Amino acid sequence: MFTEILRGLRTTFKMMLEKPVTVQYPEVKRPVRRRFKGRHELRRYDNGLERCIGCSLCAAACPADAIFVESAENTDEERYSPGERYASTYEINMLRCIFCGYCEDACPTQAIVLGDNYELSFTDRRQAIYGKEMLLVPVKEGGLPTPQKTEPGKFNRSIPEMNNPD
Amino acid sequence: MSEYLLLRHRQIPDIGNLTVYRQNEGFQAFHKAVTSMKPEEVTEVVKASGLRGRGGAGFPTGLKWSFIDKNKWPHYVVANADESEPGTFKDREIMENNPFQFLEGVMLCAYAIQANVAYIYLRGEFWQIAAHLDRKIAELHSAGLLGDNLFGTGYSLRLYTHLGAGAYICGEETAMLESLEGKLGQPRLRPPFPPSFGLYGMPTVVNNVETLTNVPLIIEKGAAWYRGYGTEKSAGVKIFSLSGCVNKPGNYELPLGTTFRELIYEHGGGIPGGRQIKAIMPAGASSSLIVANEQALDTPMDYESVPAVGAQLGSASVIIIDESVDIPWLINKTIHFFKHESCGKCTPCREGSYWMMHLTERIDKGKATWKDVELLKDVATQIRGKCLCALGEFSIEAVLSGIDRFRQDFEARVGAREMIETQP
Amino acid sequence: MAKQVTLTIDGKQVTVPEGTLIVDAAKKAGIDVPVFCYHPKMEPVGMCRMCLVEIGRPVIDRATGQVVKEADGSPKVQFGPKLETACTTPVSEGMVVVGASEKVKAGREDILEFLLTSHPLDCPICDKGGECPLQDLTMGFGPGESRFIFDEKMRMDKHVPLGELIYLDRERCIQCGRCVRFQSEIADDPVIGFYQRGRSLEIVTFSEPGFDSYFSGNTTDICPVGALTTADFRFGARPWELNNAASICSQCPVGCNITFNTRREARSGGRMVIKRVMPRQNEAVNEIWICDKGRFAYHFTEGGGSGNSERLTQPLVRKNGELAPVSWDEALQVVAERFRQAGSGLLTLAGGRLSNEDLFNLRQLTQGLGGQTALYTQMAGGDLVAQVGVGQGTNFADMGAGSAILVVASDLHEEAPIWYLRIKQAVERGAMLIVAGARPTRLEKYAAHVVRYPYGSEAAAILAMLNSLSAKRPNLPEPVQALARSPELQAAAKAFAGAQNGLVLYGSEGLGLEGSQALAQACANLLISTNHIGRANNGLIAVWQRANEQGAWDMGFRPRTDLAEAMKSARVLYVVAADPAGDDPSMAEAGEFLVVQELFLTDTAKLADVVLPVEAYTEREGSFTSGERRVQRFYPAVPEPAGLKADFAVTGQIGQLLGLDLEARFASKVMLRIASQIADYAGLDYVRLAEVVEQWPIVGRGDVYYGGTSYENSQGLGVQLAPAAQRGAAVPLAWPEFASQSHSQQASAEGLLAAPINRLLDRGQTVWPSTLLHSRIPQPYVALNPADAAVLRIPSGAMLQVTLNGTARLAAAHLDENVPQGVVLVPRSMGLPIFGPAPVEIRRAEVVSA
Amino acid sequence: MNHLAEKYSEEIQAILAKYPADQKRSAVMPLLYLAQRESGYVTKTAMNEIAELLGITATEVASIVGFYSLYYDKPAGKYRIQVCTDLPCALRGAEEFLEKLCENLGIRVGETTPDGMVTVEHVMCLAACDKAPMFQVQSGEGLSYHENQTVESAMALIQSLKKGASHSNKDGHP
Repeated sequence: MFTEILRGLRTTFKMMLEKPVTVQYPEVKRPVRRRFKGRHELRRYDNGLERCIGCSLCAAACPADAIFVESAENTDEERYSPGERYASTYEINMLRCIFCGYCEDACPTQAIVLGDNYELSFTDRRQAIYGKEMLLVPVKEGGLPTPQKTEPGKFNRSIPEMNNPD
Repeated sequence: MSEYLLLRHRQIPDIGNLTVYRQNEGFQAFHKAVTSMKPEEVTEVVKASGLRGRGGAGFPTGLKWSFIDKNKWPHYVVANADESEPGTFKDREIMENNPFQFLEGVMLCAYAIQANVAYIYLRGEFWQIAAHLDRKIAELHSAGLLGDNLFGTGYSLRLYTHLGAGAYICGEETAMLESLEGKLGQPRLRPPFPPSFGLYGMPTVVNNVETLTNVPLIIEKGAAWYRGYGTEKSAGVKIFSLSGCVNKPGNYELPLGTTFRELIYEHGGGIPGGRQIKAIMPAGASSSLIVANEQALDTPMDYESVPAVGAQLGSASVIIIDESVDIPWLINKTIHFFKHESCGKCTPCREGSYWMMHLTERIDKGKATWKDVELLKDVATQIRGKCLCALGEFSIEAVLSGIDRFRQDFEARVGAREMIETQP
Repeated sequence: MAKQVTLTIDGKQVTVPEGTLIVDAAKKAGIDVPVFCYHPKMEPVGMCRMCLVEIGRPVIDRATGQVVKEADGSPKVQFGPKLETACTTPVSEGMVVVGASEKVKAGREDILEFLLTSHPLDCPICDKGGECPLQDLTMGFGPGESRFIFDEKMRMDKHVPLGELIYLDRERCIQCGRCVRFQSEIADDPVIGFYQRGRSLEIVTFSEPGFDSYFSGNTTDICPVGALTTADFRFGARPWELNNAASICSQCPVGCNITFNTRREARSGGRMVIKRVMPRQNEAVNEIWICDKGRFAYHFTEGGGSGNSERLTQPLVRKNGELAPVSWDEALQVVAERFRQAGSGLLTLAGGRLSNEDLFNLRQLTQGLGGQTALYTQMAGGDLVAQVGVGQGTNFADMGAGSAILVVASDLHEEAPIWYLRIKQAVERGAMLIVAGARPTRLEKYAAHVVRYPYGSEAAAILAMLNSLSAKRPNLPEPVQALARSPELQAAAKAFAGAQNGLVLYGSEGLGLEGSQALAQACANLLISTNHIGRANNGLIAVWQRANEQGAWDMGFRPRTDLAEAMKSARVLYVVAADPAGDDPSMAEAGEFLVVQELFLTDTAKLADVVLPVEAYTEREGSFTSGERRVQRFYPAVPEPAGLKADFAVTGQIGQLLGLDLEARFASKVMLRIASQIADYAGLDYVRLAEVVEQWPIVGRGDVYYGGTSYENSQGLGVQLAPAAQRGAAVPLAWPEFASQSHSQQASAEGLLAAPINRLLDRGQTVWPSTLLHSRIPQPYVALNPADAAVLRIPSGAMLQVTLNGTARLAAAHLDENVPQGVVLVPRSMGLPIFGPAPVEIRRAEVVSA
Repeated sequence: MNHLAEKYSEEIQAILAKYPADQKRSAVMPLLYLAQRESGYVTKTAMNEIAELLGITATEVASIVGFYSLYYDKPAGKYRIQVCTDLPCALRGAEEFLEKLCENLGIRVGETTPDGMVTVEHVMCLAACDKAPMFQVQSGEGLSYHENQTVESAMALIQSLKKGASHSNKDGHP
């Protein structure tokens, strides 16, 4: 009987010894879970080219109509992404977004991902519209910013053999 | 063969000379027809003779002529000399050596359907033969056998040669007509058939060289005489083009109904190096592979018996395969041919042959698994019955029969390991 | 009526005319038979094999000829061993078609799998994605997974310009041949073709220039994949993001029904803009086609161009010699005050691109003040078209054997490409075409008779035809008699008179106002005398230079030959949708006060005292009356820009300020007033104009694989007006006055004669802002006969100084053997001031080395 | 100016005479042979000229060039040696023959010898299955068959071709 009670309280006693869980936000930021859906990012390939090909499928999938995409044609002189098409305008209205992640699912190039950032605050409605320059991740080391001047014929396909060109 | 009907140059060496040909009853049939027979009578004699098209389909020739639409004029004759089926080389020998008998056949056909112009469509590679025929045609003009008001009857006839330019598909009659009209050699929809809508939309008879070469003798000696050759349903003689693994390849003019064994061992001199015969393709690359067992060897080569062993007689281009030949290699060869020759008009043939080529290449190179073999069979089956013309339909014959009848060859190619993996 | 045949398709009984193909019969029954290569407007070819179905036919007893019955009395049906193509097989009585069996399902899956073996998986970036037959049919009938190894797919060029307007993606092409067949069968301009064979088959052009056909855009509509795209719309938007609005093309008098596809655009500051123009089905007008001008020359409505093509945004009033922006109230007050003062001194000059509603209000306003109206045009005869125009129910599709079509003084391929197509089709159905012209044109290829006359003898030629028909020969001037002696002309006249139906299209090539009025009268006389009036498919059609010139005539506007003087003497000149000063600097001298109502700051507007900015027709409602007198509605495609008003509203508001009873708010109400005041338009309202009936072939209902991406018409087929002759009014013959000498004879005595011609793509205000088309528009030029050029020592391509109507301009010399000697062809709207036939001086320009 | 029409006016007339007057298009294939004889391949100029002669578009002429394998739109060696390696010939050693021949010439299949004289290609069946290995020689002078060949006989022929000796085969047709 007594042992049963003790066993039942085992977790309680164990937790008594644990450190408190209070996090001193915003000085300390709590790490998010792997599947956390935060602010969107538009990713790049290692060589700096944008993954986004301006297909608008994210916008089509968006249940909140938060995404607006406009596309244009790449040239080898002025290349943003592999293949012919790139997003000349990419906007997400963060006030509309419900962070469902459908855009991520719809993306054929895994360009848009919901990242870790959950610190979204605005003082003006206009600020809630994040443009491409805000969403695009910085160029990693070894990559070049877009637009790039590229070798003719090298990047003439959008997907899928273009997993991570260097 | 005691007497040649088609390859008569083998008995009369100079028959390609107009004087010699005429000394040997040449153009008597034509003269007789034009001066004393009604056009329909000529057709009737050919019908009665039981002559069937020698180009491959075996359609009764006289019947085809009788279908000609008499409400639309002018009529045309087009002689199909686009001999391109791998393993076929009979028309060439006729045209090179016995040209007048062929030309007389064309002329008789033209008279029978009252055409005033006939074209001889030769494959482009027969450039020399075309020049040869042009000279012969010029001789006929000089001899008064071609031109206007022949034998004073008011009937006029002109023959022209027309060279193709390297497209197997132009052997298909409607593709040939398109080509002759200066368009891409792509087959037309049928119906309508050429006897009602042919060259330039006019009624047209298209016949193979060998078929037409039979006609002069039929008109001259009668239908009954011709029926004396061959079998009940497959009357007459046929030139068998024998090639592949055989000691004496070549053309053999034999009555229809001669057995494979006789052709291969008596006439063809057997298999080189005393090797075993493995398979027979009786109709060139378009043919199914027959397993060359005793039963197959004893099969008479005629339009009815060959299907019983799982193939068609077609143009009787008999390719002999011996035991040293690997069937996946052979299939890869034929598929490359069909892929190269597909005109691209209909989807199954255009895409199917391209896909099959990838598969046969992988199998031939030993890079395939059994799944690929099964896929190949699936793809081939998928093509069947869906093509616009016979090219696509024929392209799969060797594939399907090869996989079914020579499974062990494929098994050897893909290796035993994958076999086990795919066991259910 | 053709014999009817009853058959069963998937258990459904269908009755269709004999000769119908199974695929069409199924479509009529609402059953989908998927197709790629088949198109209802073209001959079947049976290439793609997608439409495979099982077909059973009743067994006929050879002995009795009767249908063999089953035990239960139903006819015995025998199915073939193979699947058959529904697109090539005509229906027959008692036929049973099965499209829903496992065998058919497997067959379709097989074909799709084949097609997909070489198709790239780039739907995300493909412009066709979302309205793609291959995508749709793969979803509906395709295999679930791919068995073809991706790496073995063919790699081909993805960016092949076939011409300036059409791009080809070789990988996406499925070799259905629709584009090639369209160009050879329908457009008869086979400049694209197949190259290579088998799997290597590809679309190419070897022509120079490349794919430069006036109908090229249509190939992108019927392409069942994204292989052909237009340079204009490439990557412009995804189809599902587009809104659509029904409209009427404003580029020529054919009145093609179109749909504007619009979308919000970041580049334009987030405004709604037109992304592309698509054909909208109207089988009586344009079927499902439009020409490239209609498809690509819409950019003027955006005003995105530079210089004169920038759109006006607010009213301007001249203050201290400068045009300054003011409020609408101020501008309208100024204008109203001036108009009041002017009274009968008001001259309203309107252009033919205005809608009926605009023109009606302009006429009401001007008449209310006692002023005068004038139509700014170089072609006349609209009054005669109202009398003897084509009868109600006219449809080129009904013309075939028994119909005679006479085209005079018009190069239809250039001036009204869709009429060119439709006449070509009519000829193919057996109609008899007569082309009368001073030089060879493309349409002559189909003509049974060609009547050649010297420039200036247009009306004479038609009168000569009439003259050759009647036994009594009035004493006609020599040129007419000379022409009447031509056997070709006599044969043509006889054929025309003898035909069951007779139709005349007259144009303005080589003609000005007087000449075209005389020609119209001559044509009317011919039609009246041969009794080709007052019935459907009979009568007169004017090939106007602008979309709504017929509407302007109907609203009471008339051109005037003394326009320059009238403009100068007017106390107030009110110019709407016209730019006389831009066309001819000598017209710049206007009267005391000039009000210009425009889209752009044109040369005339720059001279104005008040400039009133208006909405483009894409921003508002209205109606146009086509050359066939079909009144058709257009709808707003994009929201009206802030601060702009429609033309009729501006006019209406001015009228209201002057105390006149004008409608200024609703176009529909203006139409009601038109209907009550203009007899020909009686009974019309916007509801009637929006009525539709079922059309064949069925297009645009989500099954883009069948007819292409042209739009279904659910917004109105328009109403064709009855001409006076059909309403029972008497139409008397009247004899035009014409010069006793032809112009060229005149000119040869004095020098060279300039004859105006019309080009499809010119430098006009509604074309030039579409920069995409610039590559197809040459520098200003004149064309002359090499013999004349040799005399003047002008080599081909030389720069000339061309002096016309007192104005000297530079133009290149095009040498063309088809130009009659003594004549210099001057294209209209190409920077040279030409209004009608006129003497011209040309000499080589001084070469200024750079 | 139409170069072909000027140079070969008689031949062109003879070709056109073969076909009905309203079916001039039929002459496109013989005219292409004429053009190819002139330049070794069909030039774009020739396509335009033929199009003009027949009243069709250059694209329609080009389609014919593209479809048929005996017309070439690119130049190659003066002599095209085309070895049949189809099934019946391959069964009689045509593939080894081709390989050895190329080895002897120091080129790969499809390539041209450095002197620009000889291009070696493989082709589909030439209807000489009983006389393999065999090849055809195509040049501006025409087309000739060479049957029952060995690498030695082929090399000898190539040598004589290179020397400019006229090549005729046993059939003796010029």
